[in-house]
Amino acid sequence: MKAKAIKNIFVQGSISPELIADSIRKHAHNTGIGGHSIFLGQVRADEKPEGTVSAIDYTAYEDMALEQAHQIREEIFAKYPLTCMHIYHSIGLVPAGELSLFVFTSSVHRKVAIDACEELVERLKGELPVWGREIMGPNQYTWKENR
Amino acid sequence: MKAKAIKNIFVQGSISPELIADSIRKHAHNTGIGGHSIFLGQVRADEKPEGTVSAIDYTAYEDMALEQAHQIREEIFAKYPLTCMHIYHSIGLVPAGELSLFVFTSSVHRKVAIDACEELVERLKGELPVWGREIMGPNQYTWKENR
Amino acid sequence: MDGQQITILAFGKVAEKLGSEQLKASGFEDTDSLLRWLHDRYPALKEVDFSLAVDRKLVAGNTGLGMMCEVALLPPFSGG
Amino acid sequence: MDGQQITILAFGKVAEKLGSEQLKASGFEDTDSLLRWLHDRYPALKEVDFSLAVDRKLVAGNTGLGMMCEVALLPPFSGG
Repeated sequence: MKAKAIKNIFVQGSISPELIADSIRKHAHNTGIGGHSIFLGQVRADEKPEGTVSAIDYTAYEDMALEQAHQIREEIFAKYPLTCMHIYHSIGLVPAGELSLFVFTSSVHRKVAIDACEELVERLKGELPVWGREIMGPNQYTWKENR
Repeated sequence: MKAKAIKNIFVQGSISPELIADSIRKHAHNTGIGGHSIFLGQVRADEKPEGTVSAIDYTAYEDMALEQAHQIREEIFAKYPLTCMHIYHSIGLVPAGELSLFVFTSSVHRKVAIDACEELVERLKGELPVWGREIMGPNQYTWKENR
Repeated sequence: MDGQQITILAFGKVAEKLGSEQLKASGFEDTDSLLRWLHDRYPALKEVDFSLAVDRKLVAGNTGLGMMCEVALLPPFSGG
Repeated sequence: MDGQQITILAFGKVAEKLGSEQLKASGFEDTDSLLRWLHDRYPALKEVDFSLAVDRKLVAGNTGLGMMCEVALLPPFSGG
């Protein structure tokens, strides 16, 4: 038995709308797909006591994060009859208003794609060893906390 | 009280990945958004007794569909604290593998965007007077039925 | 109902059965009487399932028709 | 545990408290003894909440350490 290769999920800096369009476009040849569900995480310019967030600087324990993402991917594929699944997460600096997470599921039927995407987003948020440092100014930052 | 203008939702032919990228890009200035949820409907090349579906030809009772979409939009906005909501549906011919529906919700928090998008898709599928004719060949077609 | 103008719109499979997407009619007080007339004139209508909208609102059960109105015959929706 | 090589990786807030993202250590049979040593040497660690991973797997409770291993100190995740 050959183990599946571990895919990279990390993108340096923000995720561009072009990457998303390209990813969507690549699925046109797969004419068995009936529905795609996409989640995008965008960096908010939150007001904090230390100032307004201008960017988030993401760091990760990359080796572990890729192993975790691989494990989550396998479990979601086992649970839902998906045609495709794609995960992209930013590493490094992402300015407010730009995208840091892109999760994409496709299936014959819409409900499967939608349910799998939602579960995938929740699991990635909870289980990937990734940390966001919210930058307010040259020497001002706080460590982001997921709710 | 001024009633909100009714927005057009119809796009001639298939919805392009570029339109989706542009729509995403336009939200970068809205730095209060934390999550976007997107659903895309893609035309399947289903195998039918009459042949393989090569395209769907969509027709609509446009005036009623726009009023319905407006009503649904208002109700979803009243129920969920959304920042933005966009709906695009194809009219006319959409080849298999191309996109016929694009639903896009944005909110401060991911859960709201995801839940609203899912409900919006279900309502649009059930309540818009739109019909798909599945084309198999020059003189072969069947009327699509939503499950 | 002198001078009444009913525009009947048909879509999808219903338009096929009717052989037309638009008809004009007058002299009908309500949707039940209009439907009886349509069924008499277009027996193929029996073969299709459809709902009715009056002035772009779905109606359930018999519904009164005004002097100027738009009645639509809507087969099951299949958008998306 | 002669010749043991433990690589300790620290991330986020924990790396800040430690003043370092990577340390080497040896001579620890399990995570409890390693943690006692870390807390003695870096008292500021008490101020942060973190989990442990051994060889890229989260561990709960005391866990044995092999001859070559990677122990990571992970503050609460905040990706996405």
